[in-house]
Amino acid sequence: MTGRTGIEVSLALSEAVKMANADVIAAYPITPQTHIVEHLSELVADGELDAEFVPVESEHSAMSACLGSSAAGARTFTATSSQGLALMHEILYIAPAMRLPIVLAVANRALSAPISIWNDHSDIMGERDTGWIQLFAENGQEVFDLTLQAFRIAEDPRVMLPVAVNLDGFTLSHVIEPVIFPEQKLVDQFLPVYRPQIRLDPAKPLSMGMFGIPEIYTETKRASEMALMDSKAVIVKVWDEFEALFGRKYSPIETYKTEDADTILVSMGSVSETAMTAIDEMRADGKKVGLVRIRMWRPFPDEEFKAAVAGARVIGVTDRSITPGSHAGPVFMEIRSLLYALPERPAVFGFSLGLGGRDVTRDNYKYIYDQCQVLEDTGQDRYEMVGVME
Amino acid sequence: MIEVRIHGRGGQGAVTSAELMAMAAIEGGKFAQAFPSFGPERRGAPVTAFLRVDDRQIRLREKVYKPDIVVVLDPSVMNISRVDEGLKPDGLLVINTGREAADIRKEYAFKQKMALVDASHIAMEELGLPITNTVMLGALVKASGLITPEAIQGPLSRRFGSIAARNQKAFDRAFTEVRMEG
Amino acid sequence: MTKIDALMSWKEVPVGCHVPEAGSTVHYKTGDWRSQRPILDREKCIYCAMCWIYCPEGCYEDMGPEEKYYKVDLDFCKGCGICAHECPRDAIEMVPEEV
Amino acid sequence: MTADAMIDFQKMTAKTIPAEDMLAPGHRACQGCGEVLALRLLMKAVGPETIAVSATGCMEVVSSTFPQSSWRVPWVHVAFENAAAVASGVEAGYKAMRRKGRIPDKRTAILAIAGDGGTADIGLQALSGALERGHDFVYICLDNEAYMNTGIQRSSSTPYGAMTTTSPPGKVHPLGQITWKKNMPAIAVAHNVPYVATASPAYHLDMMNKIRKAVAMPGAAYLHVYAPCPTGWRMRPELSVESARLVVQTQVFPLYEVVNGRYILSRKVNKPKPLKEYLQQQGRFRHLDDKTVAEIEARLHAEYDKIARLAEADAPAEEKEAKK
Repeated sequence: MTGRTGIEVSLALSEAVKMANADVIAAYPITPQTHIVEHLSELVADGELDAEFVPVESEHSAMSACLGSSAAGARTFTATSSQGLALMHEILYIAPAMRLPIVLAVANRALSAPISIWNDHSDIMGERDTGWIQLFAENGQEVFDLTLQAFRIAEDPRVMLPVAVNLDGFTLSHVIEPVIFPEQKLVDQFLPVYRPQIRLDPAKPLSMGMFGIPEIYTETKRASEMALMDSKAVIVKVWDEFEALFGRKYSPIETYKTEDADTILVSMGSVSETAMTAIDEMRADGKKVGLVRIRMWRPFPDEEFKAAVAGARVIGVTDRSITPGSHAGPVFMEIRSLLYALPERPAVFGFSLGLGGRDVTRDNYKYIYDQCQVLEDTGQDRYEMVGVME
Repeated sequence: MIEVRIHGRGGQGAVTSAELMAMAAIEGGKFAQAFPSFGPERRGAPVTAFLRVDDRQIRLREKVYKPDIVVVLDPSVMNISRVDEGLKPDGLLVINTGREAADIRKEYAFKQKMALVDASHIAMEELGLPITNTVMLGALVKASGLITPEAIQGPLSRRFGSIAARNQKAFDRAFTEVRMEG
Repeated sequence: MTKIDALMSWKEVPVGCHVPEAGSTVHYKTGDWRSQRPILDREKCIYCAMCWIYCPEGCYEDMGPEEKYYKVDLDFCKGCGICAHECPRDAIEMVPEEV
Repeated sequence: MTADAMIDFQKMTAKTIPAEDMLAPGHRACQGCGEVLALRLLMKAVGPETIAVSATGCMEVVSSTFPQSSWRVPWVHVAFENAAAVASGVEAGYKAMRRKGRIPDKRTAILAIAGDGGTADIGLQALSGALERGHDFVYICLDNEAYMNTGIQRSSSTPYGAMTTTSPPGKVHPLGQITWKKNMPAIAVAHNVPYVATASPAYHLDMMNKIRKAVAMPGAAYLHVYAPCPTGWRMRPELSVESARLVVQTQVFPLYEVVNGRYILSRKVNKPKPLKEYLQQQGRFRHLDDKTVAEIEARLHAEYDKIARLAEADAPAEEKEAKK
């Protein structure tokens, strides 16, 4: 597949995995991830992708098989959502600690109960601290691009960490929209064959997954934390290279009409597009409002974020999940604590919206803008769940 | 930007028709978006699908609340929901029906323009099945001019393979037989 | 070369905390776990290899067809007594380590 | 067994046991550990062209305290319940890389190794999945009949009447473990895998040949190995091998193979020794009265007879003929 095509975003993601020439895909079906793995199994069945498709019996085993495959030295992919990601939870921590460059697509979905098949970010926020590089896509093109980039980033010898590519379930995963597919030879140039420096190899036996006594555990955690922090510089370099080859630019933090904005809204994922249209409409009404979109959630790009919001008086952070018991969402907490140390800090307010598939609309963002002004004017500090029926 | 909402029942191809339109528009150099009303609906349940077409990049992930066009694949759906809900006053309804326009307007009190075609009849004759999605696309394309009729050929043949020709014929018949009203 | 003790700067921790040196527990001498040691009576020994087979540590060494016996490596012998118990000729005796 | 696998399989004799150990000394297993003995002999039998995947458990902990490893083959541990799934991934990765010409085209044995808890309890789902998918690997259950690594708690593989820290004989419930040992080999057989076998380290050549056969056999194989635990069983450490012998001689743990669904008894025990001989060495059975011991003995003999009948029914015609 090459050139500009109308395609379902899930299928575009699978095509990226095909163009990346993945060796092993171990996956278990869950809505709304299913179209990704269905298409991959078709590509394998038709011989378009020379890979082993391991139809595991659970997501726990999917991630476990991915660790095995990656440790063996194979380029490895899986995808999941929601409860499936939660079932992987235990194993998710182990992949970055063992420096295994697995690529995981998360078609983001709410967590039970009540069971909900629809989109929000509760699933990935539960895995925030697992040590994975976590990137968010806004549209189909980004899903394709980030998936390709994810392999390149993960396998970079300076990184060697797993990468989660987040795409909103249904809201993005099930949409048909234009995606530009590159030539395979350009992809091969960007993403060479994976040749790990260390792997499970009888010719050079090594042991992985050691027993860590207290004398060493702290140091191992520090080492993997620093690897994650240091990955940012490499990711940015990979994005520069990607831009040079494919002409599309990616940044850890992306801005929209923020230059002269006194109020900045913050969002992540596909609803950022709706937010941008809302910004256009508010700008047309004379409001000085801009949008900051977090593409790189982990490692969190502190400096880039501070630079992006410099000069703003008020910041309204939107979360697609909640942190029960804390009066705050995870993105909001991240940002407020980040900005707290600034000598002249803006007011930061938190809003959660779009939980469990509740439609996120332009009106939501206009409301959030208005609320930011009210809260600041009246000196209140209140976290709000937007649109909840009282 | 033109926004379209397609009403049908699970299994009638509402989603497929939105997809085919989006693919045709994208291949014609436009920007488009097609997506279903996401849910666990099974075969037979009323469903909707959405389509947006524009000349520039579409930055919107909301559902379609104020469509320019409503397409009704299955006339029985009109008895259980207001298919014209949110439809812009200068909008268009494209309806699968063998009935007279005046009849429909009287029964459902639609205020907008209507394009009517007996898609079920055409589908039975051309496809041997009461699946009206490709038929209704013929009517939609003619009534809306969203894409050229030629633009559908590529997406149709890729989607339907060996039965693409029959679908193409069904599309063509609806394109010719659609009745404009108002 | 793998470090023998676990005290190290985080910068020295191998990637993934992997251990590149195969079989490196040979640097960890378990012989000091022992409170009794096996003493072989070579007169009785028939070179049947049961001590070599059944030692959980794998610390018996084949001295070859000339010497015709198996020698225990006291660096690793934990003094479990399986060799003595399994010896078909009662050629091995467990004696207490001197206190 | 397919003809090809038969050709590859070279039977090991007392004279051909390799000198090299794939599991180095310096591991931290208890004195007299029968599990590490079984593991050492199994690894010796498979040799260096092997990748081992361990579940969390005694064998993992005693062999891998950073910065040292007892393993002389590439080894990976991920978690408790997923050794079979991790091995599935290793196997799939090897298969893909071999097909794509990135690694030499030769057979590498892939082993998943877990205890009875990691197999019969928490790892059962992952094991079932891997056996059903038919990955070319060998799953080894080292069965010491309780959660020894965490301090001797009962598992579904703990035998009836055994005392553990979570099946203590009390004033109201005097028996200890009140459930019968889960029949894991039968569960493996139900997956229609080409090779299932039981083994005991006391019968070391039988055990070493079974792992070699399991590796040679294409597809998934399951090996259930009896692994005496002096610490957990309240037994003198020098008795590990003897208990591994007695368990077979008393018909408690029959040694058999199931090759492509056909049962073969590896060791006929026509005149079983009294169960008491086996039980009395182990403090975990000390609380049992004679009546209970007799009940247990009757049931275990019946279980043995079932296996023996299956083996007899499956025996080739000429063998049956010869018997007459």
